[in-house]
Formats: sequence, C-alpha cells, structure tokens
Amino acid sequence: GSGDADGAEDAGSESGSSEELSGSIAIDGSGTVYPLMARLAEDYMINEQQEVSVEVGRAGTSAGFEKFLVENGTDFNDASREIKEEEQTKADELGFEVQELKVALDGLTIVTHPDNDWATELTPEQIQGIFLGEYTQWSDIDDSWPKEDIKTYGPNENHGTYEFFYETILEEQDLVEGIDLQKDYSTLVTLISEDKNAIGFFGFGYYQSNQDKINAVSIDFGEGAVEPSLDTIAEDGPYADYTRPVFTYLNASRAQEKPEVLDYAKYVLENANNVAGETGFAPIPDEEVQSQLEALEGIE
Amino acid sequence: MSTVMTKAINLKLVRNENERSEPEVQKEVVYDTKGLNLWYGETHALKNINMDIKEKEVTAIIGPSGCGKSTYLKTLNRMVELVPIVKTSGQITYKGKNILDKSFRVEDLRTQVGMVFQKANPFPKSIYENIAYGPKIHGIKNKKILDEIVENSLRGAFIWDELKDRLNDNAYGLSGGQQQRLCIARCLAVEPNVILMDEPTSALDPKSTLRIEELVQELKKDYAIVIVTHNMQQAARISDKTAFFLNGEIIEYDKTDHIFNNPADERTGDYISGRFG
Amino acid sequence: MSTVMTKAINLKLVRNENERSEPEVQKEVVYDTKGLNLWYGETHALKNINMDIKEKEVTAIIGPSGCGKSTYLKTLNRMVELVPIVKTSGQITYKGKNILDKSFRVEDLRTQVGMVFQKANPFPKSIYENIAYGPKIHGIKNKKILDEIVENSLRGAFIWDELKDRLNDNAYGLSGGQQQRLCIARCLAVEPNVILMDEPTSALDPKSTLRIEELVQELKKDYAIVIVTHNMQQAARISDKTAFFLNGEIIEYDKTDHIFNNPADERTGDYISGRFG
Amino acid sequence: MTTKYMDAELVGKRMSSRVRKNTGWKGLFFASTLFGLVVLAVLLIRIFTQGIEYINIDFLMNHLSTDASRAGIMGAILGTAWLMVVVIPVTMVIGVGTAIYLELYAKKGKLQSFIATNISNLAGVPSIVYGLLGLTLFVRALEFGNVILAGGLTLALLVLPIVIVAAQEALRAVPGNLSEASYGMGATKWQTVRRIILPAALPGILTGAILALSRAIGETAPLTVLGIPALLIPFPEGIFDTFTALPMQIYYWTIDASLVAEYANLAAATIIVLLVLLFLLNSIAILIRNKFQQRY
Amino acid sequence: MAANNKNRMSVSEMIEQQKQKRKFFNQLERLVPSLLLIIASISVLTTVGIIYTLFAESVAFFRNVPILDFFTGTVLKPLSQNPEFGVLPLLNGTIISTVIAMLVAGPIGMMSAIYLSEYAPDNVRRVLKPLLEILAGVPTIVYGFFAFTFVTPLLRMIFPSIEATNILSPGIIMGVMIIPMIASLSEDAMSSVPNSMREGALALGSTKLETTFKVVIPAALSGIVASFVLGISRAIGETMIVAIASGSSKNFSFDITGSMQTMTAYIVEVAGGEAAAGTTIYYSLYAVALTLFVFTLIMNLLAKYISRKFREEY
Ligand SMILES: Nc1ncnc2c1ncn2[C@@H]1O[C@H](COP(=O)(O)OP(=O)(O)OP(=O)(O)O)[C@@H](O)[C@H]1O
Ligand SMILES: Nc1ncnc2c1ncn2[C@@H]1O[C@H](COP(=O)(O)OP(=O)(O)OP(=O)(O)O)[C@@H](O)[C@H]1O
Ligand SMILES: [Mg+2]
Ligand SMILES: [Mg+2]
Repeated sequence: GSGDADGAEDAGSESGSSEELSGSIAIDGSGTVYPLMARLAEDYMINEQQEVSVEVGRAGTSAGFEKFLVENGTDFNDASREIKEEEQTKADELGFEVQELKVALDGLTIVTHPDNDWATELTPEQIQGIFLGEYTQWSDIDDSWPKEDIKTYGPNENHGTYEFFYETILEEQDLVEGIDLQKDYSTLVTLISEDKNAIGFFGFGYYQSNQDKINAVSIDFGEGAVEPSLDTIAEDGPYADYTRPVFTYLNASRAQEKPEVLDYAKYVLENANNVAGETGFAPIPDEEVQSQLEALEGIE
Repeated sequence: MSTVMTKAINLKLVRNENERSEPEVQKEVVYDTKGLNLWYGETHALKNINMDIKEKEVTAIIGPSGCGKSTYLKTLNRMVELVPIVKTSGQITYKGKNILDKSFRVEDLRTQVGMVFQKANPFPKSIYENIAYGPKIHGIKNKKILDEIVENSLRGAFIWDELKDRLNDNAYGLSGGQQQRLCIARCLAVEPNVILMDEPTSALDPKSTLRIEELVQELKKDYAIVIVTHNMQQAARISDKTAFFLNGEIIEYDKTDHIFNNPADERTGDYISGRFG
Repeated sequence: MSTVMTKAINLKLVRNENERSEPEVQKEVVYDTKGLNLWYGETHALKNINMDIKEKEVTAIIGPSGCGKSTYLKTLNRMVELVPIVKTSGQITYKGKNILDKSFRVEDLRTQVGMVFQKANPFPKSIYENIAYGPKIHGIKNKKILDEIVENSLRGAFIWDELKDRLNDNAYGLSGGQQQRLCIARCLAVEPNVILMDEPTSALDPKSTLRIEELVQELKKDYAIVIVTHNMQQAARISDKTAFFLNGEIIEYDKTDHIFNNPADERTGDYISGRFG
Repeated sequence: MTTKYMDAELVGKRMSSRVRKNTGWKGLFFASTLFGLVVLAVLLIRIFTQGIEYINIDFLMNHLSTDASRAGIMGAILGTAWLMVVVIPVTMVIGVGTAIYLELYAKKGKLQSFIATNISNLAGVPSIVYGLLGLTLFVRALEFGNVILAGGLTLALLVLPIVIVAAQEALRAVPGNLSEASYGMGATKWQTVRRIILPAALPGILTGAILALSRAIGETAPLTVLGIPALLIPFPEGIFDTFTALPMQIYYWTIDASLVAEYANLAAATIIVLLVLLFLLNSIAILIRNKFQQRY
Repeated sequence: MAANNKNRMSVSEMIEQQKQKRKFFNQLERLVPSLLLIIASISVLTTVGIIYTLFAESVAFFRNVPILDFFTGTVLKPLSQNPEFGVLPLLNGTIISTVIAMLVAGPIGMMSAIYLSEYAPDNVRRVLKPLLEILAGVPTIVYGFFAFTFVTPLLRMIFPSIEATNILSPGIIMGVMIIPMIASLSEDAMSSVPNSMREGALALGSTKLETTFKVVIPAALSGIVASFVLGISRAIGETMIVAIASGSSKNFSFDITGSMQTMTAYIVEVAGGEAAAGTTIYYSLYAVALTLFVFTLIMNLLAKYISRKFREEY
C-alpha cells in the first residue's frame, strides 16, 4: 500500500497507528541502547506499520553521530550520553534540527562471581577503592574476607558504560592498572562467571540476562544496601546515583519530510516504557514521556 | 649378412627412381628462401638457409635432433614468431612476396599454408567443429557449405568412412592415427596451397604411419608438401627432395635418391647410415 | 647404391663376431624370468616373458615404442611398482630368489641393481653429493672413504678428468652427456651387480653417445648390463644378446648377430630394416 | 672399481632399521594428515549438535527478530545472495580479463611483472584492510552507504586475486599446441583466445571462481567495518538496499549471546546453513574439476 | 578434392571474399589489448586505493602521535583520558598468535604434505586432499566461534589457570586453519619435483623416507619455505578468530594463557566502536592497518623472493 503514503502526509497523525505508512527508517548509534531500540523497531514493524522498514545498527554513540550528521544520514541516533557540543555545532551547520528523546534508564551494576559470598554489599567508596586500585586484596576491605587478589573487569572505553563509570562513579580518576577491559559483553560475562575473585561492572540489562551466572552487588548509598532492580534504578529510586538516562536523537528536519520517521518517534516514546524492563532498562516517568511527546507535536 | 636392411632400402629407392623417370614437367616454385638466419635470443638456430620449395612435390627435411628442422618449418608460416625472442634476417618469398616483411599479414599466410604437428592437436571439440573451425573463423557461416567442406576434407584425409557416423563425438576420443588424419583434414578444409608437416608420424604406430604416408602421396597431387621426419626410411619412401640439416645449416639439399645414394657430403652419409643422431 | 648404410652395419657385425669367437666361458645367470605377465590396470603390457640375463654380458632390448621395453626393465628392479595399478604374475629370480615375492625387500634389490634412465636425472646437489648419496644412505659416513668412492666411481664412468676440479658445482651445470655419465657413476658408487639402462643415449649428441657406448663396453667386464635402445645400430654395436619385444611379447631373443643377420621371425627383420616402428 | 667399500652384510643389517624407520615415520605422517581432519570432524559435530535442532522451515524463511524463538535468517540468506549478484560479474569480468591480458597479451616485461607482483601481493593483503578500503571508498567517498553494492564491490576486490590466479593457471594449462593449431589455420589472436583457449580453460576458471565465491560468502572481517545493521527485518530487494549477510549474523549472534543465551544456538544453526552452502559450492567446483576437465 | 564441387566457388575463394568483410573486425581486434590492459590495471588501482587510504589517514594520525612513540610505546590506551598509542602490545599479540599458529601448522602441515605427496596411494590422496582443503574453506567466523566455545573450555581442562579469552586457543585454531595452506602448497612443491629424481634415489636403494628428506624436500625447499611464509602472512592478517576468542585486552605481556589483542582485532574493535571520524583514535585505526599492511606485504614479497631466488633448477 505505498500509494497511501500521500494520504498519510496531510492526515497528520494523532495516534501513529491509524494511517498506513511506507518508507524506511535508519537508526544507528549506541550498542547499549541497541537491545531496546531493536525491540521497539521490530514491534513497530510487526504491529504498527508493516510497510515501513526500520534498520537498527550499533556502531557506537560517536560513530553513530558521524552517520547521523551528514546529508542523507540516519534518522535516529541512539546515545548512551548526551550530544556533545561539537556534534551540536555540526548539526547547526548542516541546518539539522536535532531533537533529544530520553527513552529509558540504565542502572550500572556491579557484579561478582556466584560463589562470592562475602562482597555482597559494598559502599560507593569501597567500589572506588577497588577500581582505583587502593585495595588489592579482599582482606584489605574487610579482615574477614579472603586474602586473595581482587580481579577487576569492565567493558572497555568503547562503551558509554565505561564513560559513565569513569566520569560519574570514579569521579574522573584513573582506573586501576591491570583491570581487564573487554570489548564484548559476552566475553566479559564469561570472564566474570569463571573467576572467583572477579568484580566487574556493566549495564543492568547484561546482568539481567545472566543472573544464573553472576551475582549483583547491593550498594549502600548511606541508607542501607540497595539491590539493583528495575524498580530501584528508577529516576528517583534508591539506586539513582548509579543510574543514567539513555537517549535517541531524532533528526527533526527529516521528520518533517518523512511522516514515518515522526510516527516512529512517537511510537518509541509511547512504547519504550513497556519494553524497557524486558531489555534491562528502567522506565522513565510518564510526565516526562508526555512532555517529550508534546515537543514532537511542535515539529509538524 | 645385413641383407634384410639393404633390401628394404633398395626397394624404396627403386620406386623413387621410377617416379623420377616420369617426364618432368616444369613445377612452379612456391617458397624461395634466401640467406635466412634465425636466432633464439643468442642461439643461432638457422644459418644462411637457401632452399626453394616447389608445388606438387614432397620436400623432406632430415637431420639430428636440435638441428633446426622444426624451426625452419615454423618460419615458413611465421609460427616461429610465437617465441618472443626470435630474430630473423634474410628473406623467404612465398608466391613472390617476402613473408618475413612485417607488413605481410601472417593470418593470410597461414590460411594459405596449412600445418600438421608432431603430436596431433585436435581442438577439444567435436570432430565436425574441428574441421569447421577454419572455414568459420574465415567467415563461412552457411551450414550447408560447412557440411560439404567437412565431408570433403574428411574424404581428402581418407578418414570420412571411419568418422562419418560420429561427427559430433569429441575428437579426443579418436586414436592417435585418426587424430593425426583429422588434423590433416582440418588443414585441408581451408584449401591451403602448401602443407607443412612436422614429424607427423613419429607418435604413431606402423599402420597409422603407413596410412599417413599414402595420404601424403595422394595430397602431393594438389599441394606442395614439406615434411620434417627423423625416419630416414620414411624420407626415402615418400619425398621427392630431401634437405639434410645439421646444426642449423643445410648440409645438402637435393633429389632424394641423390641424398640417399650419392651424398655429396660425408656427414650426410654418416647420418643416414645411423652413425650418429 | 645404399652402400653407406650397408657398410656401416657390416662393420659392427664383424666386430661382434670377433667377440663371439673368443673362447666362451660359462657365465652365471643373474636374472631368470619365467612366465612373467604384467598389467597396467587393464592393459596387458608384458605377456609371458621368459628371458635369462647373464653376468658380464650386455643384453639389449629393442622394439617399437610402447612394446614394453621400459616396463620390463623396471620390473627387474621392481621400480614398476611405483605405478600403483600394476599387477604381475610369473616369477623373476635374481641370484636364486624370486624378487616378485612381496617379502623380498626392494631396497636390497635396488642396492644391488643399478639403473640409468633415459633422461639423466642427477639430484640438484653438488657433483660430489650426487655420487656420495648412495654410499651415505647405506651407512658410509667416513669422509675419506667417501672421497675415494667418489673418485673411483667418476673414474669408472670415464668422467673423473672432466669433473675433478668442480666436484662442488651443482650437477645441473653439466652438459647432458656429462650428466648421464654422472648418473652412471652414481650408480657405480654403490657397487651393484647389474646395471639397467633405459635408452641412456637417446637424449644425447653423437659424441656423448659414443662415450657412453665405450663405457658400457668397459663396464661389461664387471657387471651384467641390460640396455634398452631404440637405435638398432647401437644394439648391434654394443650388445652380446638382443631381445626383440613387440606388443608386450618377446618375439625373439638370441645372440645379437643372429638377430640382425638371421632373424627367425619375419617381424624382427621387418623391424630392424625399418619397415615399421 | 675393484675396491669393495660396500659391505653387503652391514648394508643388509642397516637396511632393516632403515625400513622400520620409514614405516614409523609414515605412520606419523598419516596421523598428521588425520589431525586436521579430526579437528574438522569435532568442529562439525560440535556445531551440528548445538544448532541442528534450531533448523526448520521457519528459521530459514522468517524475518530477523530480536526474539530468538521467532528469528529467521532469510534476510541474511538473501543478503548473501545479493552480494554474490555483485561479486560474480565483477570478479569474472575483471578477473578473467586480467588473466587473459597477463597470460596471453602482455609482453613479458616490466609492466607485466609489475601487475603480476601486484596481484600476488594483493592476495596476501588481510581482508580487514579491504574492509577499510571499502569503507573509505565505496561507503564514504562514493556515498553508496552501507548497501549491497558497497559490500559486494569490497568482497569482489578481496577475492579478485584468487580469480585472477586461478584463471591464469587455467589459461596456462591449455596446451600450447592447441593455440598453435588455431594460428596455423590463420586465426587471429582474439579468435584463438575466444574460440579455443577460453573454452578449454573454462572448467579451471569456473573452479577458481567458485572457490573465490565461497571465500567471499564466508568473509566477515571486511563487513564488520562497513557498518552492517545488527537488526534489519525487511528482505533486501536490490543492490542499493542495506543488508545483512550470513557471516555477519553469526558474528552478531555470537557476541550478543550474553544478552540472550539462545543466540549462541542460533549462531550455530546459521553456521550449519553457511557450511551447507559452502559445501554445495565446493562440490560443484569439484564436480566441474573432475567431470569437465579435458585431459590433454 | 575441390574437384567434386565445380558448381560452387572454392573455399579459398570464399575465404578471400570474406576477408574484405573481416577488415572491420580486424580493426576492432586492435582494441582488445588496450581494453584488457585497462581491466588489468584495476588490480593496480586497488593497491593504489589501499595505500592511499591507509597513508592519507595515517598521516593525520602521526601528526598527533609521534611515529617513534607509536612504534616504541608499550602502552595502548586509545580511549583513556590520557590516551597512549603504543603499537607494541598489538604487535606483540599478533606475533605471539602467529608463532602459536605456525607451531601448529608448520609441522603438521609439512607432515601432511609429505604424506600426501610421497606416501598416500592415489585414491587416498584424492579423498584426503580435498577433505583437508575443506579446513581452509571453513569461514573464519566459524573458527572463532569454535575456539571460543569449545577449544578454550577444553584447554581449561588441561591448564585450569587459562583465561576465558586467551591467545592460545585462537592461535591453535588459526594453526588448524593454516594447515591445509601449508600442506597444499608444500605438496604442490614436492609433487612438482620430477619423478625421475625420486626414481634416481629409489634405484640406489633408498627408502621412501630417505628419498623424501634427502632428495625431494631439498629440491622443493623454496616452495616449502614460501608456503610457510605465506602461512605466516595469513596468520598475521587473520581477524575474526582472534577478534572473538582472544578478547580485547591491550596487555603487553607474553602470557599465552591471557587475553591479548592483535592488530586486526584492534581494527575491528575501533571500526565497530565509538570512534568518531576525525579523532585520533579513529586515525589510529589506519596507522595500525598500515603497519599490518606493511607487515604482510613484507611477508609476501619475502615469499616471492624465496621461491624465486632459491628455486632449484631441474
Ligand atoms: N623456443 C625456443 N627458445 C630457445 N631456443 C629454442 C627454442 N626452440 C628451439 N630452440 C633451439 O633451436 C635449435 C633448433 O631447434 P628445433 O626445435 O628447430 O630442432 P629440431 O631439428 O626440430 O629438433 P627435433 O628433431 O628434436 O625436433 C635447438 O638448439 C633448440 O634448442
Ligand atoms: N604408468 C602407466 N600406466 C598405464 N599404462 C602404461 C604405463 N606405463 C606404460 N604403460 C603402457 O604399457 C605399455 C608398455 O610401455 P613401455 O613404457 O614399457 O613401452 P616402451 O617399450 O618403453 O616404449 P618407448 O620406446 O616409447 O619407451 C604401453 O602400451 C604403455 O601405454
Ligand atoms: Mg622438431
Ligand atoms: Mg621406454
């Protein structure tokens, strides 16, 4: 039904599903956001608009912006951080209006080996101590803990998760020498699940998918230990200190020309909260969703 | 003692002499080679060759291995140029034109001068296609004419009866002798004036050899034939004239019976009698 | 007429007859072949061969191409087994033992029976290493002994003087004839009892051929020599006995002068006189 | 030659140990040959046991999905097929053309040996480097984007040396006496090339081309740098569509196994499909080699 | 023979007539060599393209990072706050994985070649050789998967201390992948040693083993060595196996049970990662690729040189 595309344009779209649209939508960007976005794209194509093709890549936040900020670039760019100044400048030069859409919350999770029955609760200071190399053995933290070397793991600098860990949790101090930083999460999960003295960090989603292989450490932010979960990593939840938002950036200029892009943007906002949990993210408050949706109305 | 061998050769020579005694008609010279020299890079392979080749005659070239027989033959249709390092001097006129001249188109020359090689080299195609190849590349497309050419050529090579029912079979299924006659037929299909043969029977059994020799006698009525052979008896049996090559030079070139019975040069005699080579 | 050739052959036969007339000592049989059959897959290449080979004699094997000469020779040192599809029946006794027996160790046989091939096949090593190869693999390590062996072998092959100053040069730098004599020397170095030669001169120039023939005459004093040749004159010149093979059969096996002057079988005569082949 | 250096008895004694040594080593050589095959067998068994139960019509025909139970690889199969639509004509024309030039037309000289050296060096350039070339040239400079055309051209350049070398060998294997015969009939060079040499070399060329194809089909590294979408649900319909391909799908599923454990099994199943495809291609190549090759 | 069709023009006349028409084609034919030359030059253009791409971007990199630091630095922290771009950890990983691969592929490939060329009966060779060549045809991604999910756990049973990502397992599997290359090329080299050479040795009473080691292998040495060099070049350039199975630690260490990154894996990581065009890390990709390219180029030239220089004349 590509012939209906013309009709779709003037009809506008109050609720995205009413008109049959066609065309294609290109999304690239953060690998962290990818599971959520892939899920949304797939649902959209199956349940809403069969004739629209959505492709989702995961080149990474920055590489994604490279593809986003060119003529005929991608329509959306997923990001595990906010757009940077120089990126914004480039968008302005190109005359692109870029709209930030906050889609979910990700809780940074500290994980250990399942047999690790000592370090089940840690304070942010202790975590800093471990990852800055101040403690080398578990017994340095607590005398009753094993006299064995701590082995630290994490995703490498390629990942927004690393950036967040470094900037927010370690307050921009250098990580311990000898930390094992990996590119692939599968590798990381395997490494930690096989090393009794392992401690590592990554996004909640990866913990959620591998609960049988690894433990999550509860964090004591001063008001008792908090276990990371979809509930606690909410915006104002007790785990909020270790939580960050994830985004997708919309090329709003493009959305004015392509109704399917706008339609999909709305779909993402309306449905992200529904699938966030399954893909390891916490939802964002409804009010925020509503205000973002309103902002989108302005685009037309 | 030694009777068998002596008798055998006598037989041939008697026959040859009978032929010579026919009233000799003046035969036209097809090829005239004058002061031909040829080098493969540094190797001086042909040295001051002078030789004329007449129509309706069989000219045999004999000589020990490496003496330049094949090289000379390949110079006659400029096939020798396929070796990039070849240099020539002197001249070879074919029907009055110097073929060594660069402006002479080799394709024309080779159309008029057929060649048959030591090892039969049919194309890996059907028998029909093998024969039709020459006419086709020269622009003859008409199926009926091609059919006729194929039949006539195969008849001309005395092989039509053997092959007429298997024209679509691959030529590689034929025996060595049949392949060789097929190659001769292929060469007849473009109606050349001269046929060059480089040891055409050396890979064949005695029976096939005999058939090819008969064929040569037959073809000679229409064509000039130059044949390289390492088999002295063969040269004696079928040729009118024989050239003896040694180390790139012509030691002797004369009527075949002269060469075999009264060689002017001692080396010719030595070679023929098997003292070397 | 035909004088040259007749004379040439006469010469040889006279010489051969002179040799025959020496008082005949009883020579030992080295090889005795009885009812040998050999198949390459379906091809029946040797048919019921019976032949004995004596020490201190040169036995020539002649016959047209493909008649099984090389096959027979290679059966004598079981080299023919390198062709996987070969099947044999019958027996060949070498010094009383049946070598076709699977339990017979080919390595032993080949140590005692040397072979020289149509195309010289030196190893791509120095001249010295070529000769020393055999003794070395058989366990001789002593440098002085090896030196001696190398010298003696090269002397035995009449090539010491030519090569003594270039023992460390690569054997591939030698001329064809030198390479062939080198191969003979290599074969002498392991002190065989029998030397098999498969057309050892067919790739050589007349001069080199002559030297090899002289060498064979010399070697015959110590060894049994079996030589395959396509050159009738050569067979006549150098052999004591000649076997004529045709299509895998022995047509005739007798003293060389018999074969050349009074062949019992018409085909032998035909072949020798060049009527076919 | 009177002195006897060779002591027959000693030689005989040593012979036994030499023959035994020969037999022992032969066993070792044979075992070594088997080693590779054993690894191959283990690899196949391992992958088949893991993946075979996931292979069914749905898996083969479905669109891709993040839901492991619904995911199918038709898109990847079609992507691979479309890549071949680009790779085959490009490599055949350029590969065979280059081989003909080098073998039959080029004068043996500096230019010819320069091109030949260049090709043999290209054959050794790591595939990932071709990926960078494709990224810089086709995706970015020529602005194709990460579409089939860009991927296909990248792979085509990658396997080009294989086709050229195979075609060269096939052309070289055509006996010179065939072309001599053709020239002898008065044929021109091009006629000889087109009617005699090329047909005779065709089986060899095809074999090489198929082997090159199977290399292209299995290549992952160059595609990883082109930016192939990880989720692409629609089937590609032309060479200007974005795409995914079988090896890329295997790669993504392998590294995403930490998200959804079942992805590892889907990767195994996809490997089976890829291997079957390659096996078919190679069988065809072997068939061509054995059946149609002319024995000269 | 032409006598029996008097009513028709003779073939030679027909040919003569056609000759006029063919003049046009003859003109066309003159273009063939130029056309083919143009096609052939595409491969040269490819090389130019590769070199240009790698150089142009590497130059930008070396503007930010001194060449000397790049080639002597033992620390590679491209994304860190204080980025360091020493290529040695990658070189180290590449060399170690290559050495492991060659330790597997060299002896086994060579012995397979000997078996196939010297010992195997024809029918066995006809079966084994293509089977072995399947190994070379298995996509490397499959090997990567296999190394990661099977070989590493297997190695763990032998060396419990081995890490989940390590250089040993992909090294071994790379070796397996290279076996057929060495086996096949060496076998070709050995098979092309003329049989007459073998016959010469066997006729002196050599065993097959002696013939092989003393005559055939020396004669085929250049081809064999060239096959080894090509194997090395292949190992250096191999990407997916190490990218999957060896992790991405940029350690400068010699512990083969640990994770290491090779040059190729680094390229995959950075190209597929967050690096934005224009940043130093993005350019580092090309600097590493250039190093890799030069490495393999040297290997290939070496292989060619060896097989030309040391070719035995026979
Ligand atoms: N392609 C070539 N390159 C260099 N030298 C060559 C080439 N072909 C032949 N020769 C040399 O030219 C000389 C004459 O060779 P030619 O083939 O004409 O001999 P021939 O008399 O035909 O010998 P045969 O009886 O063995 O066929 C020989 O010395 C040979 O080595
Ligand atoms: N390896 C082989 N496989 C199959 N058949 C073979 C093989 N070698 C030889 N033959 C066949 O065995 C027969 C005898 O061959 P052989 O080589 O013994 O002949 P020859 O007398 O030495 O011939 P020439 O004078 O040409 O050397 C021939 O018909 C030949 O085709
Ligand atoms: Mg010749
Ligand atoms: Mg023979």
